Amino acid sequence: MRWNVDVRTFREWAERKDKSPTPKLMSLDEAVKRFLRNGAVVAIGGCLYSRTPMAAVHEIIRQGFRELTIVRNLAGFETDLLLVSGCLRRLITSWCSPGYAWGMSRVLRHYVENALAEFEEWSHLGIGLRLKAAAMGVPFLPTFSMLGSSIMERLGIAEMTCPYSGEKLALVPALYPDVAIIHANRADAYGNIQIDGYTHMDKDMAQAARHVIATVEEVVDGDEIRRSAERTIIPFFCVDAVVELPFGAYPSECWGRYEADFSHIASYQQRVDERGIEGARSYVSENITGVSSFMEFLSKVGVEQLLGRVRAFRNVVA
Amino acid sequence: MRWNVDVRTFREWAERKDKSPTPKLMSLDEAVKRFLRNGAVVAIGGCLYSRTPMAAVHEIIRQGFRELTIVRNLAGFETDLLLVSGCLRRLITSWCSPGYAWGMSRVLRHYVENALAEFEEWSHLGIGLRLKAAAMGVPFLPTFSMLGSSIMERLGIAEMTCPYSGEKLALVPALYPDVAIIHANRADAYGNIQIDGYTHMDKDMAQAARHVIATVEEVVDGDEIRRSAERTIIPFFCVDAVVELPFGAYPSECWGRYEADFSHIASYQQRVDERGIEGARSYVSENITGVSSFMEFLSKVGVEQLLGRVRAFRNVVA
Amino acid sequence: MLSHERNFTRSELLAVMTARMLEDGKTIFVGVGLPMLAAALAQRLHAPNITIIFEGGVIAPEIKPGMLPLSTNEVRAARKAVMLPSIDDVFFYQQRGYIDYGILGAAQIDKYGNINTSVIGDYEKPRVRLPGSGGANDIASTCSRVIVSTFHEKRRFVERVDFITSPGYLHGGNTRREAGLIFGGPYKVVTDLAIMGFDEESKAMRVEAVYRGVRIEEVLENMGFRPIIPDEVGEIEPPTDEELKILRSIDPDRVMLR
Amino acid sequence: MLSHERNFTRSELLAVMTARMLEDGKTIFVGVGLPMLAAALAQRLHAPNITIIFEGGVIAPEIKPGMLPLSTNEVRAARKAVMLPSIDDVFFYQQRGYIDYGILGAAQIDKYGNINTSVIGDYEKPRVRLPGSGGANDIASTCSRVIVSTFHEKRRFVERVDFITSPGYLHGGNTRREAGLIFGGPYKVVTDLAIMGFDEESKAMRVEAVYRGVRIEEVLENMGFRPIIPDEVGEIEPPTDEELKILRSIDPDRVMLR
Repeated sequence: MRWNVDVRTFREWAERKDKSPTPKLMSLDEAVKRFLRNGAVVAIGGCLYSRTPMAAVHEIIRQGFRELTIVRNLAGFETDLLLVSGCLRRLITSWCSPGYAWGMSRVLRHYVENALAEFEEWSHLGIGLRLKAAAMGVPFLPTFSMLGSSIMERLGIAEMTCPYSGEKLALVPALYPDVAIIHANRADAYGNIQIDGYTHMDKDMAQAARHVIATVEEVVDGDEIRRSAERTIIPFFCVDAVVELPFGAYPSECWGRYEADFSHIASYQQRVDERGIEGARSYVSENITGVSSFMEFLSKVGVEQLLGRVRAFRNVVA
Repeated sequence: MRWNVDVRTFREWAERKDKSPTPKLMSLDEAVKRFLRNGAVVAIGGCLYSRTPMAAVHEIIRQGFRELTIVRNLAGFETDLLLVSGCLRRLITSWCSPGYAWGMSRVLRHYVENALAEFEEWSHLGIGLRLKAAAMGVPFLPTFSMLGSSIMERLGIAEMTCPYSGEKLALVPALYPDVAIIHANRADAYGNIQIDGYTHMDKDMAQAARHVIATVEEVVDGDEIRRSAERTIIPFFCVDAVVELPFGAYPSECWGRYEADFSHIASYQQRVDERGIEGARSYVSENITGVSSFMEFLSKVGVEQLLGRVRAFRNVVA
Repeated sequence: MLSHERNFTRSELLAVMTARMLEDGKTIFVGVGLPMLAAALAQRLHAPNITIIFEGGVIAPEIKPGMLPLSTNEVRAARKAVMLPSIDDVFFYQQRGYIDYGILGAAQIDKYGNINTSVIGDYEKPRVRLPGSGGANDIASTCSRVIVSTFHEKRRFVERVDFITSPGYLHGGNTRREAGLIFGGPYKVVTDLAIMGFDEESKAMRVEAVYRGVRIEEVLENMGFRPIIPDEVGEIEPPTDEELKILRSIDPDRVMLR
Repeated sequence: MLSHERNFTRSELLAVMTARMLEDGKTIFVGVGLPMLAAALAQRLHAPNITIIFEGGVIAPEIKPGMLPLSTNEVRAARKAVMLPSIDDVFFYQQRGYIDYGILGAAQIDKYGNINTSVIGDYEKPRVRLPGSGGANDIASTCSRVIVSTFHEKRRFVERVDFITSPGYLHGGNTRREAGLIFGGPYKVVTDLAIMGFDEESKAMRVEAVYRGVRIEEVLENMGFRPIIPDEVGEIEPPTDEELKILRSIDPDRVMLR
């Protein structure tokens, strides 16, 4: 069975976790080194241009992990970077493109059409239900999505007849990532995480995964979290590492802080249009492997550009 | 099959709803008259002493509905009132008691032990999953809860073997209430509802039900909702009636506004201790059927008492 | 219509015709690009009370003309929304029956309204790896009414799609329901030449109306299969000056009106 | 222990002994009454890093002495919490494996640790309709370790419960796992006389230790079935003055120490 969901083993991940409220602040370098492995299943939080934990993606590339399975509902620009860096073997997604303005990803096409990487395609809700089932602690969830489609046929998803209604339903198997990487607005040192604006699938992803790395715009005092407990969406006992990284999602957006920098993505895309895979690789070597840290990348981007994105955010919501 | 879940019919409820953003402000009297029927399945929001839509419970009693099925995960004091008023025929719940301080409900015992009312018992998560399945638009959800118990055996819940994991799971049938009644902190006139503090099961309940009546502490301008969209948990297209009713949960609490008034519940309980069912009926005739509106009841309670509860809330969170 | 009469582009035509299909007072599951323009246009014309819903987790945003989002998951898409639910929740509203219309594009669409946005050629080693379903499969599976909005091109309208990303009526007749898809199904196909629907029995695509000046032969020449042509095919008026004016004011920089 | 030695009530004894069972650094699913007192006490003694979780939707509140909540769904229970999830979410954390300990009471408990809090007598027309499961069934089904904390009384410790509200080891042996309950199970039974566990093979209740001064006969006289008595039964020290002092300071008005 392709979708063997060993709930007992996956539950042990949660049972064995140290649940004492201890500070988990560390450097991104350390967090990625400690929790990633070659061949790991890594879920990337946010959605397309929104709260992509880009600093962590850079760090994964810099540390040179191989044979990763990446889980992301709508995958974008970051997938190109992971592909051309040789990190990514399998993409579990519902959609991958640099975005509306640029159509299909030339990089993705090269890797998938030449069978250099696997594209495991689900519906959007399909990805959501895989993570939600794991977050809920059950091996599957039922849905009407994907019935009758080639997606269902290719994946070999089971179907059943509901004993109460007599209706047919697709059963979506749980997906338990080895690591979930989330970029959020704020957290305390213990890992109580708050996200402003749309939360996408980050809550379920964190609850489903074995390890959670959270990069955050701001680490705040525990008392501040306790004063606004309604906004916490991931509790500390799910989280393994908290890394303070302002602009850690750049060039994607972080709601409440800065808008996405489409000009940066466009300049990347121009390299690809002109030089294909090599163009993408040149972006990686200049901006990721050629620098020592995400901070150095941000410095190259420049203060003016970053603050412009902050202004742009305020301009949109005004 | 006892748990026939006709998803097609229930889906039509949602499909046929008028989804234009039109103002839905009305009096409680009108809302209850318009959406309740004798024999209806009515889900009551909040949990035990928290955000019980007490004004609406009073109104149901005043309008004299009969043969209701009440759905509430943890049911309290309000169940006694509905029972002695002859409104309630079946209670779908996981737990019913006036609360820790008073132990078992003498009123509930009388009605259930004499088979004058039916107590349909689920686990707490069982009630949650029934509403969540309906909210998600699927006829069931799987869980490990209730397996092996007499609860499962009595209810005749189906079980299945997961095709992926080989594990046994209980399948909880969806529950689609005819009406959900929610008490919330605020809404705009269109029915975009915001709840402060714990949300209990109100989100799923509203999404599951055919009709939603929301009583709120405060009706606010639509712009205020749009400025704090992250806090909205029920969208306007689920909602049929918005009723502004400050202190509409009294004597239960409304987080962010006032603490529960346990002295009020204690004085009710004293009547029951002294005079049993008749004691409970005397409470109803004095405070509900003997007054013309919830406002008159609140007036009897008095400003000093109400403001004391506001102070008490502030005192706890301080 | 004859090209010398035209004072609009194909994109503008498609956006206007799609907008006209949207009923006032309904909830619309919208993607970026022409669907978003169509919904924003309808809101400013005959349907002020439609509600836009984005899969990124946005209910009822106010899209600002000239500030169009490039995705359904960004601050421009969420501007002045009344609610920002999780992505799953948006799809649950849909599965529950709260979303009336969904608008889909298509790389390929076949005579039963099945849509392919996944692969051209073989799945394992495709000739073209397209972006994939996104929310399209979910919309096609559980939205009440699906409008397919696409250019009328032979390479798109194929006898049989290479891959059913988003199910239409599958093999026609009752096969959609038999697969368990008891809700929804393709409602209309809107192109830059015609409006098509589906035969009630066979579920095969049927031309319902062409735009003024379009010959039925032109419709057929640009399709890889022959749709049903009823005895009476309606004729639809071209975009009005008002429609075009408002449409262009929504996207003055022609970000989406490419 | 001999009653003339005792400077504490049965409730106090039960609260202290339950508190001692809680391991530091763990998450604890707690109800109101003695379980809450036990958790609050443990936090102030050997287990400062335990996290209290209430089913009403509260993670890590700071319970204020003298301001004890009467339910798990109220502002006093949520004071200074770090998160206020929905009720379902709390149970999903548990089903996922994030909750280490749950503390349950019992109107009836049998030799395999099955608990009844639903009905005494026949279900349809019960002699006593009790409040019901609440979250107890869920805790018994999916929490990692369940501690049952109850007074040691013959009417509570019965050969077979009238109704299995919250499953223990069902009919003993492997029957719990065979029913599909692959996680957790009763860990300890703490009473005002003894600490009991369950035999690894048969899953029958077994006395592990009695409190200093309690005779094993006293334990057996107050049970409706005979538990396993191993050759060596441990002896446990009575509550210390410090434990009692702190316990009483948490509930100075004796709201729960009744």
